[in-house]
Amino acid sequence: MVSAKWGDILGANLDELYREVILDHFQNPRRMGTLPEATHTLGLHNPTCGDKIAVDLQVEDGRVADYRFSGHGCSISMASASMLGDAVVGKPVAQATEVARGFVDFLTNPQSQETPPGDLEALGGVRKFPARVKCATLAHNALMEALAAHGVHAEPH
Amino acid sequence: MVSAKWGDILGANLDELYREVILDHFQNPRRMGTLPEATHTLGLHNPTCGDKIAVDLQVEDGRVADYRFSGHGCSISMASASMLGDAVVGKPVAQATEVARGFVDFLTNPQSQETPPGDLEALGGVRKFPARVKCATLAHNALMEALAAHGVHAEPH
Amino acid sequence: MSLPSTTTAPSWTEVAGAFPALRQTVNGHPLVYLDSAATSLKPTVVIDAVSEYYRDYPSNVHRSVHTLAGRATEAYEAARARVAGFIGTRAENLVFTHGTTESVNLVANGWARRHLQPGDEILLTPAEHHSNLVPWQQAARATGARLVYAELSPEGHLSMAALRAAFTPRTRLVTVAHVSNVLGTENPIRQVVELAHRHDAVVVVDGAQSVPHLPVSVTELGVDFFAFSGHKMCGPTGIGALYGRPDRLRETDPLLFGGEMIAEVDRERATWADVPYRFEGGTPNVAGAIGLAAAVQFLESVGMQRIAVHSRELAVEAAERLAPLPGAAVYGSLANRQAVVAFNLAGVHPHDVAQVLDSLGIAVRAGHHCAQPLMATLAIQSSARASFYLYNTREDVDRLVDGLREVGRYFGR
Amino acid sequence: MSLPSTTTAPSWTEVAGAFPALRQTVNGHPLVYLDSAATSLKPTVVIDAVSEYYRDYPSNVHRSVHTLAGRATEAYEAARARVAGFIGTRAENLVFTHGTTESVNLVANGWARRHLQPGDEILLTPAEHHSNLVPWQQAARATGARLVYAELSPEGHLSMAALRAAFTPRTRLVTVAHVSNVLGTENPIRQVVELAHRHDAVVVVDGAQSVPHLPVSVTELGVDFFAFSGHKMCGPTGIGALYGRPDRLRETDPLLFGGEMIAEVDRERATWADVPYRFEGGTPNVAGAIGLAAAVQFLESVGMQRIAVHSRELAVEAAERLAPLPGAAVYGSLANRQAVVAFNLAGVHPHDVAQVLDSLGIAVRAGHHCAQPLMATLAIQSSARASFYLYNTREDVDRLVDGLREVGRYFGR
Ligand SMILES: Cc1ncc(COP(=O)(O)O)c(C=O)c1O
Ligand SMILES: Cc1ncc(COP(=O)(O)O)c(C=O)c1O
Repeated sequence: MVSAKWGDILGANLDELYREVILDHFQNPRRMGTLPEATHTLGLHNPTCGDKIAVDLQVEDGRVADYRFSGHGCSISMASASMLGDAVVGKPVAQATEVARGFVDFLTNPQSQETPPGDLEALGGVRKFPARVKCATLAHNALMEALAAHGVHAEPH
Repeated sequence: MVSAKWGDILGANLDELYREVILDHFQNPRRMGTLPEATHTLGLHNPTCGDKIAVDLQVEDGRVADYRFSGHGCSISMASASMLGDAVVGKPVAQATEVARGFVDFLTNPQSQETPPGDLEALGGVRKFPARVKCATLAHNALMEALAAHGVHAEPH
Repeated sequence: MSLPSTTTAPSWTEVAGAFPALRQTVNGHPLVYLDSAATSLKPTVVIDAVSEYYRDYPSNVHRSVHTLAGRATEAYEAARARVAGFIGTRAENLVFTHGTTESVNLVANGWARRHLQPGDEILLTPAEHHSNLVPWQQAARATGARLVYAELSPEGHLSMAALRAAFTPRTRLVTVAHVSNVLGTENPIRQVVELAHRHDAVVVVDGAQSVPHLPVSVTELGVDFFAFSGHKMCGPTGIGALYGRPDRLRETDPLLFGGEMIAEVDRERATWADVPYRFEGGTPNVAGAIGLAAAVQFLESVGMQRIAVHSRELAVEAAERLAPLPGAAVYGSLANRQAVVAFNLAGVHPHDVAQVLDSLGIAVRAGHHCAQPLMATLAIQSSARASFYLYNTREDVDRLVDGLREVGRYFGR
Repeated sequence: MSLPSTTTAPSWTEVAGAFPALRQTVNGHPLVYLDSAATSLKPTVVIDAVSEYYRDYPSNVHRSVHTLAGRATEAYEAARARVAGFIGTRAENLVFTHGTTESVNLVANGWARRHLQPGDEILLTPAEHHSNLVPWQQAARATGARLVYAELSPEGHLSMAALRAAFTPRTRLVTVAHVSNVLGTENPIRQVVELAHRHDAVVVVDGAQSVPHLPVSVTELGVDFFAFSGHKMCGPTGIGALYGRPDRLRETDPLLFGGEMIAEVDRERATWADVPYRFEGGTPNVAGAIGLAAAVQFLESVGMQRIAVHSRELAVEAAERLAPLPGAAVYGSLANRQAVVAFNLAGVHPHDVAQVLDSLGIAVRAGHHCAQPLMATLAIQSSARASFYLYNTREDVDRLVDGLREVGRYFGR
């Protein structure tokens, strides 16, 4: 009975963070794995939990031809990495970097004007849970660092 | 007029610490100097103020034949060093150590049963001024350490 | 709000009533605080002792003859004596530091770097907190000594057999947590000391998780060094202590130079003040020391024996009730544990577990708990952790168990 | 009791009213507190900020996803940003330490030991506080570098000519107090930096006595490292900070290992978290940081420019009125000083001066002020010292001068 009473508040509270589309990406992640032919690859970890997410990119003719991510993380970090792939595959590298930068800005800058593309916008609830921002931005930071290491710089981080 | 008002309280308050006999020893210290023929000598300093008092002893036939102190210090440390000389010259070394130990106990142990010999008792007011205990015991500790270094031990300190 | 000053110990309801943080709701629910292993809540008497210092006699210590300074110095030194007494030693053997981490670093720098030779061995377990591991890695690197690990038993406990087997003629120092902050294991320090001293090895104990929970006497344990933190035992942040056996302290170099830790200084060199002052460079955390003494007094008024039984009972009950939940893994032995229960639910990341629990007003920690080598040994990345203390109740365990059912439901949908 | 929230700055009476310690009598007299250079009094807003943390959200930072931890983390990082802003820099360049002493030790260990070679020179003055001297003696001993002193001018000031003359091609590091805690001298840091940087030397500034009193911008000063303490600027004990230029911080090794300063740890080695976190090993003084931010906000509401003028005026007036007293010696320049006046009365030991003043409710410090080499340079053993701050008044100067007349009378009888 106690948990019945909690049920309502639980839903009201958490569903802002854990939107259906996030849980879907978490349970059915897209592009999970590695690229044997990756041109860019970088792993980052979240020092609080020890989670690590690595991003593999295959850049061809200045475009992100393919994307994979690997590692383990919480629902937020996995879903975010999964969504990021949808948002960058096929894009010119500068635009891919811009997606990642814009998403980090969207979550960390209260004055942000950004609207992240595709499913990423569903992660907006993370703004109310500052402890989870690191989770949500892990793959994005990895992608930016991977590309920056080859000359496509985003903002310093 | 302000200082006139203060005057009363000043007297009531401070005279417990600065008894006449103490100011007399401070202004006319006994046995100040060094002993060229000292058998025992030891300097100690008070880390708070950098003051240093050195005690020279001349022990003959197991007695403190002579005593001198040197250095600089506040009225309390100088007076105490001066009084200590009066109290130990002529005494067997064990008794001299006992004077110093008893005096330290008198000032630092609330249950102390000690009554220091001679003018030293006038330093009893120091008990109400804990910050000055180090000053009052400097020469006494030096004497104990000097004698202990030659086998006459007081309590560990 | 202080405890009623009766001669009988306060009830648990009275105890919990002394902690103002519990008088709040979190996300609409009365707070259940199960993160005391990270830091404990503070009773009003501690908060008041700190405020009183700042309000009435906010003076520096050891430095001036004026009245406020005298009062501050007296309170600071009385705090030293009280905290020392709490762990069964005397004031002159107790160094105030800023916490366990600084305490261990002081020994690793000041004692180990001076005494270890290339090839010497530092014996420890894979369950150590980073604060009792990384300083030894650094000391080993600086001296050419090496770390030797005594593996844990299958239940995750320090095994005396493994420890015994790990000793060699080069073992110079053994360091181990008194109580693990993940497994809740209480390690048999007395046996460790006996064994180590037979090999002429020095014993350093990380007491961060034991001093808050168990009656501890460093003298009876016979350890050489013992480190702990105030903030985990109802005390302020930024204060902790190091006990050192008098002979060991005297052969330890200071870590922080400057301020009142000196005897004489000239342009080229300096000599040190007596132990323990030589280890307290700079203006100390005076408010912290005074608050810690108030915390000790509070814990003593409740009774350390009672506290030990209370938090252990709650933790054991929680462990036993969590273990049968679907997909649950509880780390360490079920029954043999102190106040800590680390666990995972299959398919749900600890962050998500903690997040759902938080939405129910239940605070647990999620992460590697500063014990990455232990996580690797357990073959996990991280875990959730519920930790109990004197203000927790059986209802808190109920709420935790119910909450975890909600977690399962939420991520199972 | 907080300051009225008007847009105009509070009057000095309102300012003094914010400090509860002043609402007491000492030995029958209203307290005159002239020992702020040792530690300052605390305004109610600071005491309340500390209590509020302990009462409402006494959680550890950076470690958990639960609500209390989130609130504590946010407050701690907001404190970093505010304290950084106060000295003209950004949060990521500010390391929380336990005080100036730890800050200087961090640079002397973590930067100097890594960068100094045998024969390199560390340039400093004989006026340094032990906390900005002994760490350099130790770094010199460890690296084979040597200390080179630039002598003071006859008035006891840092002389740019002497400093210039002391530079050699081996000068790698210059360290100096921004304001002397004995002479009250404000040293020309911008000129020092310009000179040092022309010689490719790194500049470390001990700001313990400047940050409380002057508007400071480490960016405008151009220093490499800058250390200060919270407890001297209306903040809590056990908290302080180190500013480091980003490139310098990145080339600095940590001093304290363990806790959350790591990135990854395995059994044999560890990697460090980003700057500034890698320098904050162990649970930080969370309450201290939050209280320090409240102190900064309070100081800003009064106005640093006003505070600077106020304390300087009181100190100069005190110096000018003490100098003519029978047997009085005032150290340093009469007119060119910040908030500090060190002095002696012939034939009366500073302890006795302070004792008599204390009996009149006036708190001054007596001793070597952790500056023994300066005492030696001044050819004295110790001195009395009156130091002024925002809550002091001209009546306090009157009481001091009258008090010193009493001292003369008492010891002249
Ligand atoms: C000039 C100066 N430097 C350093 C310090 C040391 O500061 P703390 O004791 O807070 O570490 C002080 C104060 O004691 C000081 O006045
Ligand atoms: C077992 C253990 N050791 C050491 C520490 C470090 O303590 P602190 O962060 O107070 O320095 C902790 C707590 O974080 C701990 O649980």
